[in-house]
Amino acid sequence: MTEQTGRNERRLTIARAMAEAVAQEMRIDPRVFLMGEDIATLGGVFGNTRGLVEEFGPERVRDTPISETAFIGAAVGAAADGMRPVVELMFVDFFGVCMDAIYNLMAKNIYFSGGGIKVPMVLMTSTGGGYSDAGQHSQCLYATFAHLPGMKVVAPSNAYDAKGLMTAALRDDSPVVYMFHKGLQGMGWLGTEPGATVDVPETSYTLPFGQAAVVREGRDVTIVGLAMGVHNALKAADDLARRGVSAEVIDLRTLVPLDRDTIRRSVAKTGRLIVVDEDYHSFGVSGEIIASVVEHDLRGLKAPPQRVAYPDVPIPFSRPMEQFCLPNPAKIVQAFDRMAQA
Amino acid sequence: MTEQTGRNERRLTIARAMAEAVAQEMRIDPRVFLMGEDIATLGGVFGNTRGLVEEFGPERVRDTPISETAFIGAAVGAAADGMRPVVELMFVDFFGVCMDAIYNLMAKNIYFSGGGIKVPMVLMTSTGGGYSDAGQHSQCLYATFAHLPGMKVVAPSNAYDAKGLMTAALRDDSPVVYMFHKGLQGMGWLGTEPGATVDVPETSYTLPFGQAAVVREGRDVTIVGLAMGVHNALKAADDLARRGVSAEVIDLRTLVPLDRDTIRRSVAKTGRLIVVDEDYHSFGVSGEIIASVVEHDLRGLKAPPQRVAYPDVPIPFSRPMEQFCLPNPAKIVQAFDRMAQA
Amino acid sequence: MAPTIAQKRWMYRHMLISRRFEEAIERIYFEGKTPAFNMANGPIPGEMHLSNGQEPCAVGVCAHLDAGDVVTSTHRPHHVAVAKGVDLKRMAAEIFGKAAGLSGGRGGHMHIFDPAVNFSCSGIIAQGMGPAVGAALSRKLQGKPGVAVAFLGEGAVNQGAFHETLNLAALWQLPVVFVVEDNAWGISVSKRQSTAVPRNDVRAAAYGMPGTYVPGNDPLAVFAAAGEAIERARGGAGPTLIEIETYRLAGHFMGDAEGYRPAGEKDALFARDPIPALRRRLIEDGSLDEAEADAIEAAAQATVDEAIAFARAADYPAPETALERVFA
Amino acid sequence: MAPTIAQKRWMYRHMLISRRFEEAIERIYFEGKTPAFNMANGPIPGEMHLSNGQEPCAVGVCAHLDAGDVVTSTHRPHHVAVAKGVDLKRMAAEIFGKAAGLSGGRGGHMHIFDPAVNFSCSGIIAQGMGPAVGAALSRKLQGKPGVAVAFLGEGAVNQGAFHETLNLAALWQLPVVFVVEDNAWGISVSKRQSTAVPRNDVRAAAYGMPGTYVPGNDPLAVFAAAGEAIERARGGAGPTLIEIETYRLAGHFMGDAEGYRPAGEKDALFARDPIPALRRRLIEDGSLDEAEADAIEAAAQATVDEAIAFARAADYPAPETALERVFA
Ligand SMILES: Cc1ncc(C[n+]2csc(CCOP(=O)(O)OP(=O)(O)O)c2C)c(N)n1
Ligand SMILES: Cc1ncc(C[n+]2csc(CCOP(=O)(O)OP(=O)(O)O)c2C)c(N)n1
Ligand SMILES: [Mg+2]
Ligand SMILES: [Mg+2]
Repeated sequence: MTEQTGRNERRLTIARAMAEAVAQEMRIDPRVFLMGEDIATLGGVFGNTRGLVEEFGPERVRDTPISETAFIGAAVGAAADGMRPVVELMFVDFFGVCMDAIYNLMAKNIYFSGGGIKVPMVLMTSTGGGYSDAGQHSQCLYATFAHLPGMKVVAPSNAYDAKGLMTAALRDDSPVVYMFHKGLQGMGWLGTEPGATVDVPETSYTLPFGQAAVVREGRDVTIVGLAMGVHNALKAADDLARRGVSAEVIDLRTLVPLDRDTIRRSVAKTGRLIVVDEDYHSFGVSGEIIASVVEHDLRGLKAPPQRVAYPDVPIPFSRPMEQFCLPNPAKIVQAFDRMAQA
Repeated sequence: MTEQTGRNERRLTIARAMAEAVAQEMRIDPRVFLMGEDIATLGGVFGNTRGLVEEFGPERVRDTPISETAFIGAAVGAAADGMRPVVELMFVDFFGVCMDAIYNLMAKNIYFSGGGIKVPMVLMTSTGGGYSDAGQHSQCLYATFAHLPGMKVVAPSNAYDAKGLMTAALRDDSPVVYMFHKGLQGMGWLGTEPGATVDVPETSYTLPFGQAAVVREGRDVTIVGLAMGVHNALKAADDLARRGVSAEVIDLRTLVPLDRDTIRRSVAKTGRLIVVDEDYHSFGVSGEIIASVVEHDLRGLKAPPQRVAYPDVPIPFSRPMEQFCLPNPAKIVQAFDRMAQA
Repeated sequence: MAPTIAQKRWMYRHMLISRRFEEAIERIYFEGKTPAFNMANGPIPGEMHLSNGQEPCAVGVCAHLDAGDVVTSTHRPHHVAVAKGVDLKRMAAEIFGKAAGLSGGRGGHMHIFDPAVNFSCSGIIAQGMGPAVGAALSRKLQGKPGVAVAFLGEGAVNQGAFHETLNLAALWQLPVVFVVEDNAWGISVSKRQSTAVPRNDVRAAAYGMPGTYVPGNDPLAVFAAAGEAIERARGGAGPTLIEIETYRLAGHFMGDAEGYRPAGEKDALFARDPIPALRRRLIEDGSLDEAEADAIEAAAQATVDEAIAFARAADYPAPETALERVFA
Repeated sequence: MAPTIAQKRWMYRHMLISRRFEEAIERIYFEGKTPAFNMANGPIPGEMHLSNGQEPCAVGVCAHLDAGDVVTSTHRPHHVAVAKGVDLKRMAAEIFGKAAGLSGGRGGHMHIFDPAVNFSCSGIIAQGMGPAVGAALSRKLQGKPGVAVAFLGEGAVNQGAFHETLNLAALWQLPVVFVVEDNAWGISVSKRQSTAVPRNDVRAAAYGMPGTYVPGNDPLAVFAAAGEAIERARGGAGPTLIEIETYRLAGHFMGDAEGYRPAGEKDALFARDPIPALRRRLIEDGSLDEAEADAIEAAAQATVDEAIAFARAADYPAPETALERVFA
């Protein structure tokens, strides 16, 4: 999945970028090790640990039983004891079997100890649908994690960010939930978004948490998204551009911390806001982004903010139904049109 | 905890009202039975199953092992097989050990079966802090449940609503999460809010889901809350009234379905919105309520909507710290003042 | 406990239906997925977990059940669904995502629900165990006959739900049987890599319930062990844990390169395919002659062909019906 | 394995410190909570779970540990914390919610963290088991000495985390010991009502690990069993499960009316109080004379008095510091 281009570029998939970040950190930091289901021999169901067991061996890259509560809880204990574990929850949909170890243990032990212990660990987990994997294998659940205090929440939209955010996560002394979208992984069998596979420097680098990226500048409307939503937003921006509408696209990159300033600045400029979110509509990301803008300032708004989110229904298997529910560029354009009429 | 007043009133605590609703339904419907920790002999840690095992016996009122995944999962199976189970998750904070059985099983089996099966069950769970029970025993987590599709979510603020919503929940063919706030239960040892103990008719009755109550009418500002938040809102409304400000207070009563119309109508009238929520600030109830209003109509708003929610930190034990974090009437009044300055 | 001739024929027939059904699914699954394999495409999109090789577990157990008994299965449900009598046409339609499917296309292959025969399954490891225990409790509370059977994989045994539900079932002496299909692998992780004991039947002792191990992927041995357990359950004597040695002939899901398998493992498995083995055995013991066996085979194929044709011809659901059936 | 005289004295002293500490807590807890009992009030608000009666479990195990070993405890942590060497002053201050507390008042009595002696606990049933296993893994990976011990109640054994962590620990042969304090009750639910087997040590077989049952709430017997298990763990031979018969002399939490206890149970328990019993025994076997025992007792009381005085005198945290220390 590495393509060498003429201009000395290295186009990497997100899967590769993640694995590279982890490998580079493992080389310089013996405390980093991995636990998860099918992360060793198989290299991760979504390819993001490929090559690691071959290089670092089965002591540091550990296939686990299907015991998420045990190995995530164990990671917290190992982190407090001086290690820097990386654990994988194969699909975020499975959080329900182990959420206590995540939100009540991993996320709270720093606070409960008054800062006496550190919990340097990364929980990687896959999100997203679009390939008919039905309602227990296609969710995003971004807000489910971002709502609960004590964990940083990261969701890259491309391989460059994926590597930088992973390295930053590995060096953080607080727990980081690293949510990668299956449709961006660069695994062909999941129907990959080509825009996620980008040039990635070979050397190690970090991206700061809490800095959203303005991935396209515009004047007439701000479209805020994360992960797959960014690609939908960029496509919608192209469509809008053909109609003479100039859309600014913001990639949140991290939900916790949330870069409200960048969003507010952009909306102050454009006067219009659309939030794109593949997570469920209500009580989630889209509501938070909109509230964050309007509680700050109403005056600049030219139209009611809009959301293009997943409806509040379990994710259906059948392709026509699932595609009906998913955010897409056309829905974003429609949301703009609703605002234009307002 | 039953007080007979002169005018033939029956003032009941929420705990009593819940137990009465369940008992009345159990008398007429042999399919209703209960499972949970300490719900039989002890009558529930929060008193809401008191008297039931004495009347209905240990087959229908079943103390369980500390195995939430097992007994909640079992309830789903029993519900699909024709029973109408009521299960208790003692503190909502414990959801992490059993969320899969709740959100991926209970909440989705109707959909996954295309409506072929029904899942008539009630999951009761206690919420809220204020009595220094620290970060694993004081959370509200309203949005955590309301965000995920397939479950109705109920949170009464007083005994009258508690009984009517419980009876409605027991008769619903879909799963209902019934969230009761410890500080409203009428258990003195939890420091009860007196406003929650109200007159409750003896006969059985239901309240419809998805109908918020305007519990106080006003012209200048709309204060939206649920459970304990309603009482804080009412006290703030009193304070504001003394300053000549007329506040309308809305009790959401159910989060799913959410009565957006009542909120929108009220804000259209008052032009100002404050959301009070004891759940965490970000990606939660307060964002959803604000977004629901502004995405509908911006024009009537006289000031940026405000939220008085729990900050994004684990709940501290120490009283001064916890009280600093909790919503209270003074914070609501301050939120109004911020709007007045806007 | 030995099966009657009718039961043996029933088992053979249902193993065949399941196998032929999955052969059809397998073929059709690749339609639209070549040259580039992309799960999202073709008439059967999404993950596909085949159960071929594991048919003995399904028929050996379900031979003792009727429509009123409750079965919960896993992400690998077809063989059990077939043996439990799930409507094959509507199951096929569901797997194709059609409106005529059991759930109108909302569930797909990991969410097969047929209330008429009390069958359901789930995509979450060990999730079906609670509902099976609850159905058993429901029968006990209602004084209604019927047992519940929860199927799970040997990998699922290490999930917390296993422990909690076995304790609850034993504590309350419920009419439920837990059937572990030990196909040696949980995706790419072997039983030895995941499980601290070589055989899970020993874990029954932790709950004071009987545990049985059935070696050899043998439908008749499964029949005997399951028969005893189900009789116990029906008689009010409480739950049993059964572990069955079985094999999966395919990958974990379709598209799995199976690089984790030791060399030669697959060939050895195919040499022990339980379906030809049962045919030989039934002919040897006089339960069938060649012609009868061929006739069963032909009938199985016809049943499958009909189901597949039904599914192919059925309509897709209207997209907006995705918003329906969230609540009862 | 028999304790030395010094170890016996150590055990006696720490049982006493724990008991006196809790007696003080108990008294102070009711300050501000009469006439109306409201948990929110008084110098020690919130839930309070006392461990009096269970001291043998703590000292018998922790006598084998040093500060570098890791212990995770439960919602009922004081006796174990005392035996593990947690800073008593700062623990008291934490329980009072003071800034000088171990966590600056953020945790309170269910969240005692003392990194200096590798002690932590939690309010969620069986939550500490994962971290203990992880600490053991950490030591193994780092090649650093040290064992981990996870304490849990007999009620907690039925939680899924128990099963998952025991399997993982056994599978990876980690230096960890699981100690079940069987005080017969999980709040109001008896062991018989919650657990399908009378003794949890039999559950060790499900993981191929040794299981031991220690009857009689006897600190010396606990010492022997724990010593063997910890030696095994230190020697790289893997985990052990120990169940200890113990009693809680108090209610589940303070304010518990204990209506679920059979008549006479409490009196019988007090008659078997392990602290006077150990005193008698150590005097009988010549490990102590009366004067020495009295001196230990007085010293324990002084230690406790000092800690309580420290906590009382300490300042409350600035309210707004509630917003700090969410992240490292
Ligand atoms: C809680 C949970 N964790 C992980 C998975 C991912 N997963 C799906 S199937 C599988 C392996 C299951 O192994 P086993 O139980 O032996 O069943 P088999 O696939 O062999 O039939 C895993 C890990 C899941 N679906 N649910
Ligand atoms: C997951 C979870 N479920 C329920 C509770 C509530 N709870 C607190 S203590 C307790 C009883 C625990 O019994 P046991 O493990 O025997 O410990 P003991 O209290 O006897 O020390 C229960 C049910 C909890 N804290 N966490
Ligand atoms: Mg398997
Ligand atoms: Mg106990």
